[in-house]
Amino acid sequence: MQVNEYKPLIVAFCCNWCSYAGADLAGNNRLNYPADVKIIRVPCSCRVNPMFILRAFQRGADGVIICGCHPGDCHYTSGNYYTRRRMALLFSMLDFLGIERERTRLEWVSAAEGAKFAATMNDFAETVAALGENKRLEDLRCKK
Amino acid sequence: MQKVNRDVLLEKAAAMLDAGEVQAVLGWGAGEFAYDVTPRVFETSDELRADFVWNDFCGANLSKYLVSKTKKLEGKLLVFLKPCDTYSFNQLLTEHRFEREKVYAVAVPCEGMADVQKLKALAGDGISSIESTDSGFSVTTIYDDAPVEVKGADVLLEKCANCKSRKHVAYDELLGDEGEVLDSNRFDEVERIEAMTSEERFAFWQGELSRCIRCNACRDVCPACTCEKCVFDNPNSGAENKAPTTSFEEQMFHVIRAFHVAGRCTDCGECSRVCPQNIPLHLLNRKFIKDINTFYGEYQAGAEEGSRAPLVDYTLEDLEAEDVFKKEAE
Amino acid sequence: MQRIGVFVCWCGSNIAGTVDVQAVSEALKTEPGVVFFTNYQYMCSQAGQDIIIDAVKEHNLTGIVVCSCSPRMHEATFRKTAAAAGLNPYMVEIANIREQCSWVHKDMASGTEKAIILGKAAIAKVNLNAPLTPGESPVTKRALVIGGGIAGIQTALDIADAGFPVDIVETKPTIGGKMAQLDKTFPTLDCAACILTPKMVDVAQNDKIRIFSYSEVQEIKGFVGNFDVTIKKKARFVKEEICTGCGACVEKCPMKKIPNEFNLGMDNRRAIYIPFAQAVPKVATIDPSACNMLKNGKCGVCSKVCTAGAIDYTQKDEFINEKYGAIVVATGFNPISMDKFDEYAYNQSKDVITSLEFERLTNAAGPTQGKLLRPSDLEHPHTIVFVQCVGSRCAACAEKGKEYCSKICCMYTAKHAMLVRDKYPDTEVYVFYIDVRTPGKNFDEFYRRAVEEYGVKYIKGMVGKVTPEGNKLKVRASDLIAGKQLNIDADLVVLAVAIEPDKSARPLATMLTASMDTNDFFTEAHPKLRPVESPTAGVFLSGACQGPKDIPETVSQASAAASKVIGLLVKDKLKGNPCIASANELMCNGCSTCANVCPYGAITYIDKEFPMFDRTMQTRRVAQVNPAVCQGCGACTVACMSGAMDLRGFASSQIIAEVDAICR
Amino acid sequence: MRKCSLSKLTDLFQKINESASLYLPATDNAGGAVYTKWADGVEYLDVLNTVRSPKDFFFPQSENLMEFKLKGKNIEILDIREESEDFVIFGVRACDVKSFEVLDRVFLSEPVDSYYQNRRAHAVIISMACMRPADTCFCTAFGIDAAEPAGDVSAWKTECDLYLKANTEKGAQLLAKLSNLTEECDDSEVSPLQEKIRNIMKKLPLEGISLENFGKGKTKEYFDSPLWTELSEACLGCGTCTFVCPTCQCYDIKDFDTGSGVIRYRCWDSCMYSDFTKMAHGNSRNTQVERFRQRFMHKLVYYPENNDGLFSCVGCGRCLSKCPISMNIVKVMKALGGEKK
Repeated sequence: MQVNEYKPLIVAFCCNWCSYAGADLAGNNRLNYPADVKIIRVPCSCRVNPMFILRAFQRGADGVIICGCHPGDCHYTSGNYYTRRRMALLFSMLDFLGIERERTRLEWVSAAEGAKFAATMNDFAETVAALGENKRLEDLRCKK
Repeated sequence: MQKVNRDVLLEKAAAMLDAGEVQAVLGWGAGEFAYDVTPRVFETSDELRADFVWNDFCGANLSKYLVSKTKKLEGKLLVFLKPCDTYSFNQLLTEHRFEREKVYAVAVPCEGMADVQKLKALAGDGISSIESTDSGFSVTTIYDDAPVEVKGADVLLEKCANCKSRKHVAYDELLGDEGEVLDSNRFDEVERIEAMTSEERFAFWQGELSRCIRCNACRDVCPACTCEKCVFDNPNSGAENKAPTTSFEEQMFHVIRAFHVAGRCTDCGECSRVCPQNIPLHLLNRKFIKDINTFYGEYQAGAEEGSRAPLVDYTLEDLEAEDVFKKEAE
Repeated sequence: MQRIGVFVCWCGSNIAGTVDVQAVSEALKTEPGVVFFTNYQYMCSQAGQDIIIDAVKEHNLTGIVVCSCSPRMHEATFRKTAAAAGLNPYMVEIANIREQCSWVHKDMASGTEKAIILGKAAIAKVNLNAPLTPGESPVTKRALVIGGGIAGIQTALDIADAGFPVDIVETKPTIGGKMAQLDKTFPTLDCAACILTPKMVDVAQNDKIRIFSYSEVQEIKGFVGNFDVTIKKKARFVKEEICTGCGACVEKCPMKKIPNEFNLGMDNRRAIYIPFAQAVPKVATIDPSACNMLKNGKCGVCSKVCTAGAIDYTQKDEFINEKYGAIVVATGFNPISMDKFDEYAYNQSKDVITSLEFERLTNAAGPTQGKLLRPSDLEHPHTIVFVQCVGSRCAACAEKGKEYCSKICCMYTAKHAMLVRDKYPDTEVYVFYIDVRTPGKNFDEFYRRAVEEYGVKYIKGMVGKVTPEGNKLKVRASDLIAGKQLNIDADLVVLAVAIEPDKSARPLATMLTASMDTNDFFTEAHPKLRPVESPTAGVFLSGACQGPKDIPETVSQASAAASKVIGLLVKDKLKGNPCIASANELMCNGCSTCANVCPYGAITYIDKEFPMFDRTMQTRRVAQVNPAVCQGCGACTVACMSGAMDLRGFASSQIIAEVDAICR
Repeated sequence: MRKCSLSKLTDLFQKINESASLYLPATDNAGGAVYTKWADGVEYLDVLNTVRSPKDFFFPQSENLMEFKLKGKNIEILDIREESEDFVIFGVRACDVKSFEVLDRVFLSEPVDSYYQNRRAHAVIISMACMRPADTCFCTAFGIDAAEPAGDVSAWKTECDLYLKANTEKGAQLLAKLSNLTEECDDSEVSPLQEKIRNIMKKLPLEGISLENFGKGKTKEYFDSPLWTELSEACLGCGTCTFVCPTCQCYDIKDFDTGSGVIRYRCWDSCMYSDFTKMAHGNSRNTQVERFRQRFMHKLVYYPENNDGLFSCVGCGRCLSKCPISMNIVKVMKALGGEKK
């Protein structure tokens, strides 16, 4: 095993009702994904403020993924619809500023989709790892 | 250049002040030079006659002042609004930022406002007088005896060069003729940047944003930024920051500010007009406007009072975030 | 600064197998605020919980971090533990090091490293936790049911049976709704009136139930447990409490040519009328648009013949204010308008009728006393064509029809066809359909009987055009299976018209701040798990206002809604979820952005005075979150530009602290 | 006095840059000028004002003061100060040179600001006389002679030559290094130039500004003036004037949590900001009128009161051209009676 292998840091915001439960199910089924993925539980994907996402990048995250209930399944009826608009616009803006578009992602993962959760995290971690370290949205003061 | 004369505005305001129909008038006041016009509240017709200005340098959008000024008055405040200002006026009303009944809005047609910097670049420094002519300006400097003729079209403010509308969308009274919503090329520059590679875009914005000195002029002049307390001034917000300490802080400030006004920004262009570092901040706002139009259908903030901003709305069939770039590619 | 205890669970080998629990607890002990740390085999066991309780007492802990399984598993357990130790239950945070760590990562090194980071994030969050107490609000023990059809009736009866007073508001002069207009019901073919009218009588006789017929809901304020409702009781010009329903006035009324709504205009009623014999309340109503006395003061016959003296031409609309703890919406449905469907010649020929009109035609109390006669010439029809999916499943014709399936048409058309063949075996009956949908108990059997026993001719295909010609209706249709065009000379064409929510639903939804879908059906709080609740707390859905339904489904949903209402009304006080939004008034702009995204209508605005630095007072519009209504999704917190709106339990500062800890 | 042909300007810069980093006004690619580290290809831009003043060299917008490292529950304090390298600033206008004097009074009085002192000690300033002053210039009012700029070395530029005159020991040492590229000439060679500049200054529109009514002892006269309300009416409360000002020297000290420690840094602050000097009890000046008054009273009354009559404005005119609403010190001075009789 290589010692200095680059490990991306990935922050995953998961809504309590679907995606967090989906992540739990992935656990129940012992489905592997990289330990680089760290989950933060939020009540609904619509709780995720763009400021949190930028904050994660500032502090050294290499990728940020937001997971919520599938459209139509939001525990709060409409939260994920707002998330969808907010993130579509935010991601487009980050791309406009020249930030790699692959560093951010929005996925719908239901409580029954443990396999999808694991697959999504594997894919995202791989994508981010291929990009390498986040340089464009980093804050040098936070480098170790 | 302006079709409606200063005296028309002056007499309107003076008459209403004298008749007690309004308590004060929010307009533009004379400065040291022709070009350094300052927004001002006039309380008597004498003050108006002495200092009221309506010329080609009245770029300032007065609508934001209504938030604070109407609260200080018992009676009505007369405000002069250019077409683009009326959009901000509506947006502020939609967000309940002032009471409509405390304002008497007088709409003034606008032929575009001049950018002093552009004017100086063409006419030179040391300006001693500026005369408006039919086609532009006749500028005299202390260095030349003969005045320099400058075409008005060459020195328009960016927001006027890409004017979106000459139509007033809200007023109590209109002076002069009503204009129309225009087909502008305001998204051209956004498209030019979109066409760049990711690396080029990053370099472009690093170059622009690195000039930022965080004077907050863009925010403080913005009619959509009327927060009682801005997140960037609030130590508890997690975003507070006073200086562009690192390039991240520059990005953070401008992305979040643009996001906060997304769907609410009327594209009045004040941010870019006041930026002491000439950062094209309006491009960030226009990027959001363009995306909103592309993703969710045409929407012009402020065009209609009470309209629902796209970020507080949704449809079941909305574009998925992952399809954003496919849509843009179309 | 908090005094935090960290408790790392082994979960037997579930966690300890892949995570070095000793290393985790050692690593976390130097985190800010941590004053106690330990690890144990099963934190959730009584012995494990005792460790926590003892530690809280011994070390004066103010916050607890349990590194264990998912909070979805044991958060509630450890909150109770905290409470048992005398701590606020919301001072507990869980680091999920089982489902999201030990079970998904194979090697000890990375599992341990990640568990430490997750622990740090939980510590960072709990450092910012504040004790939370669920808000309490009283419950008015009375329910309001809007709509007096079978849905409303069933809901009201069930609630009343549980001992709570219920008011029914019905716009028509009588309760009964659509079911009262039906003849027989599928799949049992029992007579609608025979099963409905006893229930209507039950309602009338139940002393817990008040009926506001010929009334509308005017205004709704308040929130779950505390709705404040204004009901407009329209003037019916008859004193309800005096009228005996004898009908003498109706008989003598000279205005005879008023289209009878109950029979869908297929016969006439008088200006003073009782909709049908079993109406509840059985009192007369004067139609002010038809009554001569009310229009020009000439007549007064009804007043003269009324021995009880119930007629009152001066009656005015009356407004009643009442408080309710829960509101049930049961506004039902209507067939859509046929105005835009020229191809079926509905407006050209009296003999093209809707299925609901057909119900009246076959009903013994209907315009033909139950004899099946053509409306145009009162002749017995020999060839009848039933057309299904008229305006339903009509993706291409959204501007006139509906995209959805109206669900009930297949079954009632089978019923109609069967009844015709049963009573009039000489009649030829065609049914044109796209698909026949018969999911339901005994439904498919019922349909097959229509085909197999009664010889109804089912043809897969759509009717293209109906053309009245002489006393016949030329029906041009396609038979998709045979692959040919059909031309049928019909005597009667019956359209299974799509149904849509009642028009009163949309304004009502606005008053209730309840959400609707694009078809104006009320949305459920959750399509699977909370199908009879609206997302707006305290508002429940009964019957077809939520989506097309047949009678058995409607009744079961009505009872389900009633049970939810009862569950609410038995409580003396409502305890809310304490993890809700709240607005910092000093930073609030009053811009309404948050209210725009709130799915529950939990946010209202007040004008509030604030002292200014120049010693004046300034009035500003500020948001107020109703703690009884807010569900804590957090949509408002992101919509709010100034950050005035925050979410307790998931505060921005807490989430940022977690982000920071993870990215450290 | 030394003189150098403009054709040899690049060589001159090259030479200076050999011994110390050279900074000079160059294009900011946005219509303005910014002090840029010279390298081959960087062209000197002879504009009147850079957008940001050269105060940045000594008092940058933000700078780290010290760091704290967290080791377990222990905190370690790190002194991160480093000795500055020598550097040369070329093309500083007379007004901006004067601004250093204003800053020095603040930062070099006891207790001395070691961060500022360190950089100040390592800088050599080459000033530049103003050939084309603008309508916004009013340095004369502060006794500044645009024709005779101060600094370690004074410079004058004509169509073909650059004249250099050392004013200090540091300046002389620098000029000595450049002797191969320059030739000796008489001071009188720049006299016609100076004459011309002084004549232009008299023609400027703001020539009439007078300081007679300001300075020491004027607090009571102006503090309660009703004019402040009117003058500050349109002020947005942004920091543009303070941040482009060469003499504004207020700063805030803040801590940044890096995740593994804390960086204590200071950054420019503006008395126009609502959270300026916020303390535990709140703010000392709660309304924009008070904040606005503070800025101008400080420049025109308080500072001279405490600094032997030296004003804390040098008439560079940056705030005149940059204020979003065109309110500025000249308008304030005129309103308060600051015009020559």
